[in-house]
Amino acid sequence: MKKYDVRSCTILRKNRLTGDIYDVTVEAGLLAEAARPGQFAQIAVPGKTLRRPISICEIGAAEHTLRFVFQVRGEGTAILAGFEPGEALDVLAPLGHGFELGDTSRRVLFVGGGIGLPPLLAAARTFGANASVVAGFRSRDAVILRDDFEACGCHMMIATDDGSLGHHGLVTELLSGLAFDAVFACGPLPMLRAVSALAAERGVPCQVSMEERMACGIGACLGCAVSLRGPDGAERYGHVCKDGPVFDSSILFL
Amino acid sequence: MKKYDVRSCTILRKNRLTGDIYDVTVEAGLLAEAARPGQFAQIAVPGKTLRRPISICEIGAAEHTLRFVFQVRGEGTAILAGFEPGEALDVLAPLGHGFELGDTSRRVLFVGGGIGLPPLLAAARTFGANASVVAGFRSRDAVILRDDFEACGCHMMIATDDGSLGHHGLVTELLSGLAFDAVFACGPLPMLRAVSALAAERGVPCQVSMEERMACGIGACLGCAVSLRGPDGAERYGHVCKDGPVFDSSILFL
Amino acid sequence: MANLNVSIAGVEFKNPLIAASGTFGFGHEFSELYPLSALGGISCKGVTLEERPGNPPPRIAETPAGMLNSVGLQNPGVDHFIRDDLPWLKRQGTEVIANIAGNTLEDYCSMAEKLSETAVDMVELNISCPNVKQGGVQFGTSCAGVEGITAAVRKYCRKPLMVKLSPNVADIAEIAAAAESAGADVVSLINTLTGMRIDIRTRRPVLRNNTGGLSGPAVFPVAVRMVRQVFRRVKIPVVGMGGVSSWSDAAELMLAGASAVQIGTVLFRDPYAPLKITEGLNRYLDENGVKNVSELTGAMREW
Amino acid sequence: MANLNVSIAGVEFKNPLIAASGTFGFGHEFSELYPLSALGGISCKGVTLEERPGNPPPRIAETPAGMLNSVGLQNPGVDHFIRDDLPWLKRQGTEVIANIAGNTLEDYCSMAEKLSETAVDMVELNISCPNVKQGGVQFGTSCAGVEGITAAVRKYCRKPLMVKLSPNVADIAEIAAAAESAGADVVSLINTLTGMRIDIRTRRPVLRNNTGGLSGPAVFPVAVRMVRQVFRRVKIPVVGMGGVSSWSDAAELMLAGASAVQIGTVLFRDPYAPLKITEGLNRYLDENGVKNVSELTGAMREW
Ligand SMILES: Cc1cc2nc3c(=O)[nH]c(=O)nc-3n(C[C@H](O)[C@H](O)[C@H](O)COP(=O)(O)OP(=O)(O)OC[C@H]3O[C@@H](n4cnc5c(N)ncnc54)[C@H](O)[C@@H]3O)c2cc1C
Ligand SMILES: Cc1cc2nc3c(=O)[nH]c(=O)nc-3n(C[C@H](O)[C@H](O)[C@H](O)COP(=O)(O)OP(=O)(O)OC[C@H]3O[C@@H](n4cnc5c(N)ncnc54)[C@H](O)[C@@H]3O)c2cc1C
Ligand SMILES: Cc1cc2nc3c(=O)[nH]c(=O)nc-3n(C[C@H](O)[C@H](O)[C@H](O)COP(=O)(O)O)c2cc1C
Ligand SMILES: Cc1cc2nc3c(=O)[nH]c(=O)nc-3n(C[C@H](O)[C@H](O)[C@H](O)COP(=O)(O)O)c2cc1C
Ligand code: FES
Ligand code: FES
Repeated sequence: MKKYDVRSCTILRKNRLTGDIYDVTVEAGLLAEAARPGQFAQIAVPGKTLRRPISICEIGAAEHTLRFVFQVRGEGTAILAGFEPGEALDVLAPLGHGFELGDTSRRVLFVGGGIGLPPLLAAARTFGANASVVAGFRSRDAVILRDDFEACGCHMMIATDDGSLGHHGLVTELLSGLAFDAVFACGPLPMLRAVSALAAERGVPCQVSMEERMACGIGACLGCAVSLRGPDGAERYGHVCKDGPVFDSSILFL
Repeated sequence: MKKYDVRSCTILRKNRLTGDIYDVTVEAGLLAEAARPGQFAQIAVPGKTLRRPISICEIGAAEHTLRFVFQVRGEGTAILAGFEPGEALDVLAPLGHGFELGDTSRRVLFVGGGIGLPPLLAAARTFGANASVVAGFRSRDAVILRDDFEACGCHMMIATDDGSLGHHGLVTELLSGLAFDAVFACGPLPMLRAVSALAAERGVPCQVSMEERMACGIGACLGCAVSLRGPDGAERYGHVCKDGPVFDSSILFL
Repeated sequence: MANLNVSIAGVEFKNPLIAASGTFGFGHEFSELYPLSALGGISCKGVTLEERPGNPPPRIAETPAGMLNSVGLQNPGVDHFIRDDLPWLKRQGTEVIANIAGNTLEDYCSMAEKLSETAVDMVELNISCPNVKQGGVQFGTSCAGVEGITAAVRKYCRKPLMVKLSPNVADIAEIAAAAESAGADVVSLINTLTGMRIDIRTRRPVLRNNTGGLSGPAVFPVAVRMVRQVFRRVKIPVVGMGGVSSWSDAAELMLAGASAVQIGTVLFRDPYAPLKITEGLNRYLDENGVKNVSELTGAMREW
Repeated sequence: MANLNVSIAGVEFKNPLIAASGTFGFGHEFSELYPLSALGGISCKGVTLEERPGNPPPRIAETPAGMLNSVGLQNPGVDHFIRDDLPWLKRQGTEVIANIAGNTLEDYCSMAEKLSETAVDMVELNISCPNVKQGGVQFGTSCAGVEGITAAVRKYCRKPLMVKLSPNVADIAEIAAAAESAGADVVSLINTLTGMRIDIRTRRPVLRNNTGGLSGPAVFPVAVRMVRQVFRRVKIPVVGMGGVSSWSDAAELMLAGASAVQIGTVLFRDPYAPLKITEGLNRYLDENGVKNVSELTGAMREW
């Protein structure tokens, strides 16, 4: 198997999770075998020059499936949302550097905000009951993947901005009481900043999944630059599609 | 009713007539009321900058329908062929100057080659049994609209290039024995030339439907120029979309 | 409801949407669809001193997200325009811009003089048409050329004078500055980029004129860049165009520096585009609490 | 099966498909998908004398049928390229073109000298990069600039020298002629057209560098026109690029005058594009009884 490849992937299942978030599972053949938690795919959009980067939410290694959960944000994702089961997506995957899972018997913390949840699910599954998942949403209506994380055995806590479900406020306000040996996070920048600061304070490693605008998705065009702190402390550009999307938060300038 | 307008027209029926020729009937509201034989429509194609000009093949005045019969020639028509009943086409119609039918009790001749047939059907219908229709096709497999013309009561003669149906040879070879007071033609240039020469010889009027690449379709952009012979005999540019698509062959440089 | 009115060189446009020259004829055909008063203004098909036949067909080719045209200034001549088209146009309740092109400097001056006697609201100097052999673009691609013709026409033109710039240049800001210094009241940009397509079956150019002018969404990023460059360089108002096809494109071009926006190619796909764009702009302004559309002009913040 | 081989300035390309500089890195990433020997050649990411960090992100914006990039020549420096990338590349069975860019004339000469000692098959002089403050495009938009730098580099360059031209000029044929007269063996065109997009919510340019280079199908008609203009003006071979995304586009650019075709942006949508285009060209040649692909070069007939 190639490290990554292009494949026409038939859609097996498609659901709308909330107003604008779609859940699509495709038959992905060898791509699914090669995929690891935290990696992503570049999905072609008819009529668009560039593919759209979407994280791999789940890997069905046995059935050779990949699951994508994405939000309609602009024209490209709107077109993708129009695809139906039986039709095929043109997928380039698996791409990038996913989560370093390490010892899965550690107690770990997953922190996700809204559409930042999907990239965490495959990794959380490997930790099962050892994972605490703290998830933040706008409101009760915006909650996604709750059942999925719970089905993995994870301990799930929810915060909503409007208090319509769980804690009324920020996810970060739920973290202080928790004990953990490592953190995995994905979501808005302020959240990542707070989580990474907490991890640093506790002296535990923290991995976060980043986004940047992409062209090639494989490291050839140098489009998706991200500032990284080098071993010498100096700033240099790495690339989200190849060096990431998952980075140790200590080398990021969040 | 406006002279022409844009309308989202739901597809009621769609059939494939031959390998690459499609027959689409749409619900067209007032556009159908305004339409006359020989006029055309500009149909928008998703993802394309320009609309595609397609002749009005039939006008269902009572049911408010328009029928289009078109061949897949490039990307635009291929996309249009993918539309299914229930979906809507974005149609600007009726456009241009159609056939001058005149006295429908005259004996008239319709001459069409292949995809040149559809623009003639609505006009032929008004003449019924007074119309002789001479139609040329590549082969038996390429024959279209035969039943339609016959259902109008027209007297139909067919020629095929390979002799697999009707006369083996050119449509023009079928014309010499026929008597007629006027000619209506649409098809490849050599055919139009021959037909128009014959009409001139017999001293009967000949109207032909022309094609040119279009942008606006309504006469504003001056894109679809065609050389016309002015009353003084001098050459000047007219426009297919406004002055045509139907012209008296005596003013064309064929 | 926000105020969509824009004032450019003393001319009041009721909204910043102007039909681009050559895509709207003299308005008759579109008036079958909606009252022309829906538009801020109309830049008429380019006219020349004498009637012109234009280029032989085919004149139109489609390209990715765009099109080529080589109409080549087919028009009935300036006198015919003044006599037969202008009176009707002036009754439609929209500002009328006469777009003029010539073979020679004298042609331009003579047309400007004639139009100064009429009811046209503004004169647009088309020195950037790529589709004619003589005149047009050769005046428009050097600073000296632009300065010379603008200064000459200025002497004869008692209407607000807008100079339309070609994008087929290395430094459009310098060209705009030349127009400004020679007395232009407004610059408009961009005209079409010169392009070509070839039919690989016949091995002939698709256009009978070989080359044509590229317009439509494909050129929009170039238009935004050039409008910004020119906005930063000159003090006179900039009218932007090139590939605008939605209200957000119009807003984008205004943020870049346009005081008003012309739309052309989008009309072929959607003749109702001006109405939709005006409506969309209105909603955007209201949602963002912007009182006057003119506040958008140049409001982009550079990094 | 037609002969796809093309010979340009003494370099034999097994087919006319060359990966465009900056879109293919140094080949490693694409070699995961197919053997690089499928390509006629690879124009490597532009290198500079010293390592460069490139521009801050965002560096990519999508546009209608195109994209903007402002990567800004992020690269590890020419020495690193020669030491770490070139040996591997040379083993892949394809022609290797070094694309060089500099701040100063001396930079260019020094790189050309270094590369002349290596196994690179050709040097491509990038004097047309719009995304760097110094060097790059300022050399590329005047005849004097192009002539000066080409003549200087020529003295140090013992490899076939290809000069890559910017489309952001009024007369690209004159620029090409300047390169030819100063000793270029080949010209390649087009580099990107400068463009900009603005985020109407933030009122900031989408690209952190404000402007970027436009590439992709949107620019194809401009590329065809410029390749034709240059082909008619110079005697040296022309390598064409700009928006090629299918075999028929490649054929079209060759008919316009290209001896070979570079492809860039299409790779992002379809990394297998070079294979498909080569296959399509092959079929087209066979169907039309053309024995050598090079017979297409310039075979368009003007009207
Ligand atoms: C590694 C990675 C993983 C991602 N995973 C997911 C996911 O699992 N689910 C999900 O809903 N979204 C995910 N995103 C964000 C998603 O890629 C964007 O929402 C999407 O590209 C927007 O495309 P559009 O055409 O709808 O929006 P538009 O704004 O119209 O897109 C215009 C251009 O900008 C790019 N772009 C816009 N927003 C982003 C963004 N946030 N990140 C990168 N490029 C962007 C688009 O790809 C396109 O090239 C991920 C992004 C990255 C980089
Ligand atoms: C007044 C008129 C009536 C027509 N009626 C019919 C009809 O009833 N049935 C039918 O099958 N065809 C008809 N045509 C031809 C039809 O418009 C073209 O086949 C169609 O536009 C091809 O589009 P495409 O995208 O598939 O091809 P492409 O070649 O990809 O099109 C590229 C561009 O060229 C234009 N173009 C290509 N061929 C023609 C052509 N022959 N005439 C005008 N423009 C062309 C396209 O509209 C488009 O702008 C008519 C043309 C005209 C002008
Ligand atoms: C068919 C056509 C004809 C045109 N004729 C003229 C003209 O006569 N005078 C002129 O100044 N510009 C002319 N233009 C250029 C447009 O006014 C405008 O500058 C250009 O098309 C870019 O805008 P757009 O992308 O919105 O069409 C013409 C454009 C098209 C498409
Ligand atoms: C992301 C990106 C990076 C580029 N970097 C370079 C470069 O380093 N040197 C160069 O000469 N051209 C560079 N180019 C320009 C391309 O080589 C090519 O000239 C241009 O993209 C047009 O071709 P295309 O439309 O096929 O992409 C770059 C283009 C892109 C899209
Ligand atoms: S997207 Fe090309 S390097 Fe990351
Ligand atoms: S297509 Fe515009 S005038 Fe005919």
